[in-house]
Amino acid sequence: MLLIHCPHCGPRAQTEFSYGGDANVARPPAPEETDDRTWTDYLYLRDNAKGSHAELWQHIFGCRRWLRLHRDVVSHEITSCSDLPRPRTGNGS
Amino acid sequence: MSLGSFRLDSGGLIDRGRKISFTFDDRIYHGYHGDTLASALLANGVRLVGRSFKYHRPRGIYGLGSEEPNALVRLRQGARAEPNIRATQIELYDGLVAHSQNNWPSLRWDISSTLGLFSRFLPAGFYYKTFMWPGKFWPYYENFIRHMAGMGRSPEAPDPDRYEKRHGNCDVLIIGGGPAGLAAALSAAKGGALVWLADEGARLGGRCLGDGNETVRETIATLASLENVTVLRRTTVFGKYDDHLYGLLEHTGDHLASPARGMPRQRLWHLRTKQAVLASGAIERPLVFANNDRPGVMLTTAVLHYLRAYAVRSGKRAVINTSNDSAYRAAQILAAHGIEIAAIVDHRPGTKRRDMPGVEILPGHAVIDTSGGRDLTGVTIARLAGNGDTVRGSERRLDCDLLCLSGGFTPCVHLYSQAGGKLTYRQDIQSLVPQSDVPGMLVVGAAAGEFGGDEFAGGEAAMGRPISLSKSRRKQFIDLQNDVTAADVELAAREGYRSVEHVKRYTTLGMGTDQGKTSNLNGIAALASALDKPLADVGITTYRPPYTPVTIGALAGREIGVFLAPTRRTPMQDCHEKAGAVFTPAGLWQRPHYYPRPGETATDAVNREVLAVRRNVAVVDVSTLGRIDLHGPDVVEFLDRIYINGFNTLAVGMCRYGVMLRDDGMIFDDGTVARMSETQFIMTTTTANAGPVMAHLEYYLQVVWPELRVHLTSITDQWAVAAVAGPRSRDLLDSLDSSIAFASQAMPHMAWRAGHIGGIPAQVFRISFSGELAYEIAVPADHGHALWELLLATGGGFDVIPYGTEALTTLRTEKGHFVMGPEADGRATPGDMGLRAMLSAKKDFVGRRSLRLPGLAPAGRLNLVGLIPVDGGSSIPAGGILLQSQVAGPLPDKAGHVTTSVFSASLDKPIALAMVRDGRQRLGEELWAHSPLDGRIIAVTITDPVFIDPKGERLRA
Amino acid sequence: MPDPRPRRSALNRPPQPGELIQERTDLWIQRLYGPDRQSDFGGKLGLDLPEQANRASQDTALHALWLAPREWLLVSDADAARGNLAARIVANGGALSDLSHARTVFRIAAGPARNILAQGCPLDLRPAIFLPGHCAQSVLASVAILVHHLADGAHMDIYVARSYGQYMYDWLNDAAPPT
Amino acid sequence: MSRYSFASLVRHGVMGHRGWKPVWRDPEPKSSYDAIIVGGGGHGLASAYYLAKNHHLNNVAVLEKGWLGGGNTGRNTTIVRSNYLLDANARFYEHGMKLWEGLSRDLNFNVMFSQRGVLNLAHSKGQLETFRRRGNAMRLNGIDAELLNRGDVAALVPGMDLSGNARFPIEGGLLQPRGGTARHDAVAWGYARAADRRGVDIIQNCEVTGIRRDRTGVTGVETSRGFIASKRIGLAVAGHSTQLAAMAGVRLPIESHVLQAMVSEPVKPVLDTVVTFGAAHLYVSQSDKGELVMGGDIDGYNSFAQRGNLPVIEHVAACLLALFPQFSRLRILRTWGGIMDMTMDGSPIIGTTPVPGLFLNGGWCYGGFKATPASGWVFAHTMATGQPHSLNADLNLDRFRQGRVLDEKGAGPYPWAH
Ligand SMILES: Cc1cc2nc3c(=O)[nH]c(=O)nc-3n(C[C@H](O)[C@H](O)[C@H](O)COP(=O)(O)OP(=O)(O)OC[C@H]3O[C@@H](n4cnc5c(N)ncnc54)[C@H](O)[C@@H]3O)c2cc1C
Ligand SMILES: NC(=O)c1ccc[n+]([C@@H]2O[C@H](COP(=O)([O-])OP(=O)(O)OC[C@H]3O[C@@H](n4cnc5c(N)ncnc54)[C@H](O)[C@@H]3O)[C@@H](O)[C@H]2O)c1
Ligand SMILES: Cc1cc2nc3c(=O)[nH]c(=O)nc-3n(C[C@H](O)[C@H](O)[C@H](O)COP(=O)(O)O)c2cc1C
Ligand SMILES: [Zn+2]
Repeated sequence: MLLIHCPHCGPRAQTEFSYGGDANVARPPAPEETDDRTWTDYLYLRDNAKGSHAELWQHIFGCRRWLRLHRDVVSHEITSCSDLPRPRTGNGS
Repeated sequence: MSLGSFRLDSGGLIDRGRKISFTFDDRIYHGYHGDTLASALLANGVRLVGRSFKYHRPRGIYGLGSEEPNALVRLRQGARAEPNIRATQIELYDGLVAHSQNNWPSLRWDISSTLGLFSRFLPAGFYYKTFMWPGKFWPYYENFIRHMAGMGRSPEAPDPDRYEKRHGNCDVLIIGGGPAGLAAALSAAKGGALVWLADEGARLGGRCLGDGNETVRETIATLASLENVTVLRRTTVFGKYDDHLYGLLEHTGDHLASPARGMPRQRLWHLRTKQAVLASGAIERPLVFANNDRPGVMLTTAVLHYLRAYAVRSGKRAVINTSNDSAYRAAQILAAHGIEIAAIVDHRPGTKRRDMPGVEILPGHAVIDTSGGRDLTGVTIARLAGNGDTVRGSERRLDCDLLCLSGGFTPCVHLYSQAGGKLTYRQDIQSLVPQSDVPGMLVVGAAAGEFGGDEFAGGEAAMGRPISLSKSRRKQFIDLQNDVTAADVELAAREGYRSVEHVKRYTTLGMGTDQGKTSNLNGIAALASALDKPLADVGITTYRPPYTPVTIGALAGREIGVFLAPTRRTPMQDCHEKAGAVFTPAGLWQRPHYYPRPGETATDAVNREVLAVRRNVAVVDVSTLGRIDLHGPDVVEFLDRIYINGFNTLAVGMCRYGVMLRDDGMIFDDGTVARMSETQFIMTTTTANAGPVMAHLEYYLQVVWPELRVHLTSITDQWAVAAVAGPRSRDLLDSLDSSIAFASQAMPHMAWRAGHIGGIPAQVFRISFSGELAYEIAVPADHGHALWELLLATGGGFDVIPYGTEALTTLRTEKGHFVMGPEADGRATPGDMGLRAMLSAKKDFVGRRSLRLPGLAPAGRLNLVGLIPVDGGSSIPAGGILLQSQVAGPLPDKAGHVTTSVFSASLDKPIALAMVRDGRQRLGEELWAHSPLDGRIIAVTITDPVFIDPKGERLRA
Repeated sequence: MPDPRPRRSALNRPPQPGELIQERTDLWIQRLYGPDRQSDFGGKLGLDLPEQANRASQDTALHALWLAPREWLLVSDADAARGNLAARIVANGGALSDLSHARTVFRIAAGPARNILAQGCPLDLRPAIFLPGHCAQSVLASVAILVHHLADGAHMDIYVARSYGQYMYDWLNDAAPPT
Repeated sequence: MSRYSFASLVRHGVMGHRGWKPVWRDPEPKSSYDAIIVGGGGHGLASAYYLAKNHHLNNVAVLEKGWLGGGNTGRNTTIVRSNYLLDANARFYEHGMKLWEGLSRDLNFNVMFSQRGVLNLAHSKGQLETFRRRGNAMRLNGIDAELLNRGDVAALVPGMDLSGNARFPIEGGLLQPRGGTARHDAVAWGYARAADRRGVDIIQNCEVTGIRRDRTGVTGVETSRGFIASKRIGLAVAGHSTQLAAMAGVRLPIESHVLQAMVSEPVKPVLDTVVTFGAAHLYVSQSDKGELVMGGDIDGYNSFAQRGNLPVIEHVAACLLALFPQFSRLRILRTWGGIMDMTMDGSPIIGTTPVPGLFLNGGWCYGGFKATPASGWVFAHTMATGQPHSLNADLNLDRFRQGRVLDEKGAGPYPWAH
């Protein structure tokens, strides 16, 4: 069972997380201007490398944040786990 | 035989003050506290303890612990009976009951042992080659094969014992409490680390058990005194999992007749450690020759172990068959304890041996056969020629009742291999040993092939061939449990099953409950010689958890009975129970299905409930629907992107029905959304989808559109919600003490208001699923019970009744509302449901782009429609398939299927919803609803799905 | 508006003195979202809002438990914490979501609690690790929980969603050592 | 090579079994073949067999990187059924079922196909209605199906806990009586032996490391034993489909996940039906050797490790005890894992690819063992003719571009949810 180091909550058992798949899937920013091929690639194609895999997990029983991990899918070694990049919206008050 | 003839007068770790009686195969025997069943049986001179798997050969005690292949018994009785337990690991307790297995009518006279006579026709894999003709007969053949299957009998009653699970954390986990593990524990503990040490035995000491080793004794005492050391005895480390998680099975109650009150029988640990030390020792390897399986044939370490730990002589006159030096020291000890040594038969021609007075030592010899029936009476030995074959004419018989096998030691590398460690072959000890460290695991002691200076280990002394294969037709067993012989391995190789994995599967070598602990290496050696390859090139089969079998009850832990999965309760659950509701599962909830009155059938009750809604007023608990609080400056934008319809025009104080899709264009969920303020909305979801919708929203918010500022809070549990429905619902509410004006002008359809009802703070939403005038009343959960009682109080002349989900189904079917599941089954688009008009043209939303894919184009898709029986009265089969014709040809073209079928009490006739290909263009057409499962074919007419009040006048009333 | 009626908790079981597992009822519980970036949000409110993960703060009547970055659970059993505080939070750019009725809370003596939790929760709750004043969200017997080791060191509070309250109560009792 | 029969077994027995010949040759790879199949699992071997038998293409090689049958064919829970809802799946799997019924004799190798019935349990009226729809669809597709009520279930599976106070009480179930199990290894070995007899070269320990192509299409494969030419290459590598397709520049809508299975210690027969537990994740049967063979859900995250983790095993145990509390004191003997090629809609992909001469047989998810004969049959057809067979016409790769996915569960493009 994996031990995932949530950047917020610390090292936690995998049972606290739910899996979200390939982290490199990017939703086309303007779907309506996207052709069928690009759109269905987005819907159905995933990285499936036999090695380091960038993937999303949600800390569903913890801070509920979606996280980005790099995990070796053969050894299951997790080499990084970080928060998703967040836009800087200076919501000051 | 009386107690004592095999038992020494003194010594051993048993408590002679505590005599214990037990039964084996219904005969009473005695032993001492501290005995195992195996040691006690041996002490009583019981040598035949079981029958083998395939040939039902008589078998005795062979080993000393978890490597035991033979002595599997059924332990305990009644609901506590368990099959296939190793006698070597059963600690004796008073009143213990054990039975032998795999025999009929008795252990001594086992009919199936005659199978051995036909064994030449039952070689490895024989079943693949026969039983094929005539094809019809296979079930009978198979019945016979199944009859022969299995070792023990499965228990038949539910387990009375309790199993516990536990999570633990430590710095260093030491696996094995032999000298190596103890030393490792001590040094780790001295460094201050939090150390756990687990050993599957009842006592620490490993191979040194009972040998009087002072260092070991002191170390055990020191460890016991250290606060940072936790010692788990009777605890098997059975598996190594990712990120240094180990599975441990602690036998907390197995050494007792039954676990103490409140104590679990076994405890399954999930232990996370930083570092593990594998000190699991080594298992002695047998030698292979004809009839090497009789009771009385034992591993030398086992014989020693019974002598030193239990003061039991395993026999009176022993022959030692060895290929390494360790046997000599063993022989001395045996002799010192009164076991006569008939001879030491050493495979090595020029062994640098030491003399033992009175013992015949035969270098360059091997045992090649044994004699005896159900017990060993003697062995045949022969001289070995240079090539390893036996020299003809050199055969000689030696009388003995004990044959000690000593073919070297095989390190226990199971957990290392599970961790992905690679093995390498070491010629000097003729074993596979760890090649290099794996991260987080250190292998030490005998497990690492470090037999040290120990005189038992055989050290650098060259061994003979691990097995000697005489060309004998008699059976030479490699895997004693599964009755796999050297000939089977040869046959597999001859037939082309040459990979070690093929040999395993073809012969079943190593696939028994011992997983080949004593046989795998000999199997490899046999294969190497059959293929004429170096042993190192043969490879080894994969090691897998568990190290020894793990009780299914322990794996399940307390996840049994009601704790298999959580059960959720609404604040009104008590009321439903009191009202005698029949429940139906909805996700983790139990929702009232209907509320039968005495004497009523289910149908009666549902019809009554439906009519109450249509004609009067009734109440349903909808607290299970998911509720999500959304707030933030971008909440409107967010909802617009999530739902197919728009929300920016929704006024504060109003609600709107919304449908959301997955990005592949399929309907994902639906529900109403209420605008609480400029920047706050409350969304409702379907009961089953509450969790997935929340995760879906969080995904889009955090991953796809992180720039949107919206907070999501699940508030399902904050509210108790009752829907009051029916033409008199407003009258009912008006009759209550409330601050809210329910009249249509004040509160039109799809409005919501806050206030209080009967002194309870409430939010009331005028929304309707049933199509009647209806209000959903949400109150803080702690007041749900009071609200329900208030609504159902029959005062005021309203004959209010509660209704359940079955009536709800009928009501929504009458209104043509689809639901997630039957209609929106994950393959339906909004267009399929007739919701094209809802699709906003002004904005993008999740799933929109997919609707333009060719496969989602409207033509040819299944549409939501209604059905009525042509004859007006026949019920429409639920789950029926719609065909064009009454007669279904082979592979007919399907027009669609019935999704929900009900009897409409309101219309007094059966109706149904269905998904029909291009259905909306086919209103009025006739189809046939086929339900071959119950032999029904009903003619139906396609109708609009809305059966009642198509204009929605009732709900706007 | 104050609740005019007595509240009926998920268990609806008056506390029995001496029982190991005690339900805490009638709490005021809010999920608090701080503004995205503002250094001294807590200071402006006069609240000690722990910035460090898995920490809880306590002043006389109010606990603030860390849930996620800029998110806390405010818990109080005193009326004093309400009304005015909520208004000030909103005024300072924060937001609240009321969960007062959405949680069932169990209070258990710390020793037994550790023992019971270890039977179904993967958190590392060793005394040297999970100290008084710590809190953590996790999973227990398939249910989301929040554990709070109270500052006094003597007790732990376990929060679960209300609908799981009865189930969790039964589960905890089943896990508790027999008395 | 001798035919297998009872008589031959006796004859060989008398001679001490020294006369048996290898079941398959161990040939050196030739420099070129008319067709190459990558992957010596059941699908690859069956495809080769039917290429030779149905299409008279005998100059065929099966290239296996390890030992044949060592992939998922050697590690599945052996359930064979054709109880599908969607026509494209139902008809395909039912063709397979028919082939299973004659397979032992066709191959002259007893694959121990045991039609002991596959039962899906329902726990609510709603679930039963979903089953009713599936059962009716099956029947109309010529597939056997029976809807059972609680009493029927009790009669069929003695020992199952049908008490109403179970956490998920059993309402009934859908039974496919012709469903059952088969001996997984025998399927690989039987096809291998039969294909070898027809001249197919089965080459073990030969890993394909590259696929060569020119403008016209594929030209051959690079292997650990050198280049082997062929203008027709079929991939049947299960969990490694994406790896192999990538060698030819093709991306697939497939993710690799680990699925675990486990066996108990062997006991005398107590369970005669294959049972699947609808409320959670469990399927269980008892083999002819006596072990309970069990599986559950995938571990749930991408994996190329043929091993899994504890939670799934524990859940399977819990589900088993929900149905059969008396199995509590039995013990698990061994657990293992296999790498599943999970597609985005849960249905397989079998057909042509954008690269001429390259064919794909993959995406079998949990359920490809039962497909072995049908898959080989239609894949051979596709490879021989360049066109899909009518039975795999809808199982094409292009369906993902078209939005014509075959989503039996309606779970959407989340492979771990199928
Ligand atoms: C635990 C488990 C339980 C299952 N239960 C069932 C069930 O009950 N019923 C059911 O119908 N299905 C089940 N399945 C699925 C079923 O096992 C598979 O779908 C099926 O066996 C796939 O067969 P295959 O021949 O395509 O793949 P495999 O048998 O995996 O064969 C593919 C072969 O390709 C080889 N290969 C890979 N890469 C290369 C390369 N580069 N070069 C050469 N060779 C290569 C591999 O070594 C492998 O031998 C289960 C699977 C698992 C793992
Ligand atoms: N007396 C002999 O016959 C003999 C044989 C070999 C080695 N030795 C000597 O003993 C030393 C070896 O001692 P050691 O400590 O390496 O081995 P050991 O055999 O003394 O101890 C291994 C211990 O590990 C336990 N164990 C194994 N697998 C386990 C698991 N998965 N979970 C829990 N417990 C498990 C066993 O019950 C055993 O008590 C060497 O230095 C060698 O010289 C003696
Ligand atoms: C249907 C089936 C039954 C099995 N029965 C047994 C068994 O009785 N004993 C055993 O040790 N392994 C059994 N196995 C598991 C195999 O030993 C092995 O674990 C599996 O084929 C995967 O291979 P691997 O573990 O070598 O990777 C069985 C496997 C299957 C598919
Ligand atoms: Zn977290």
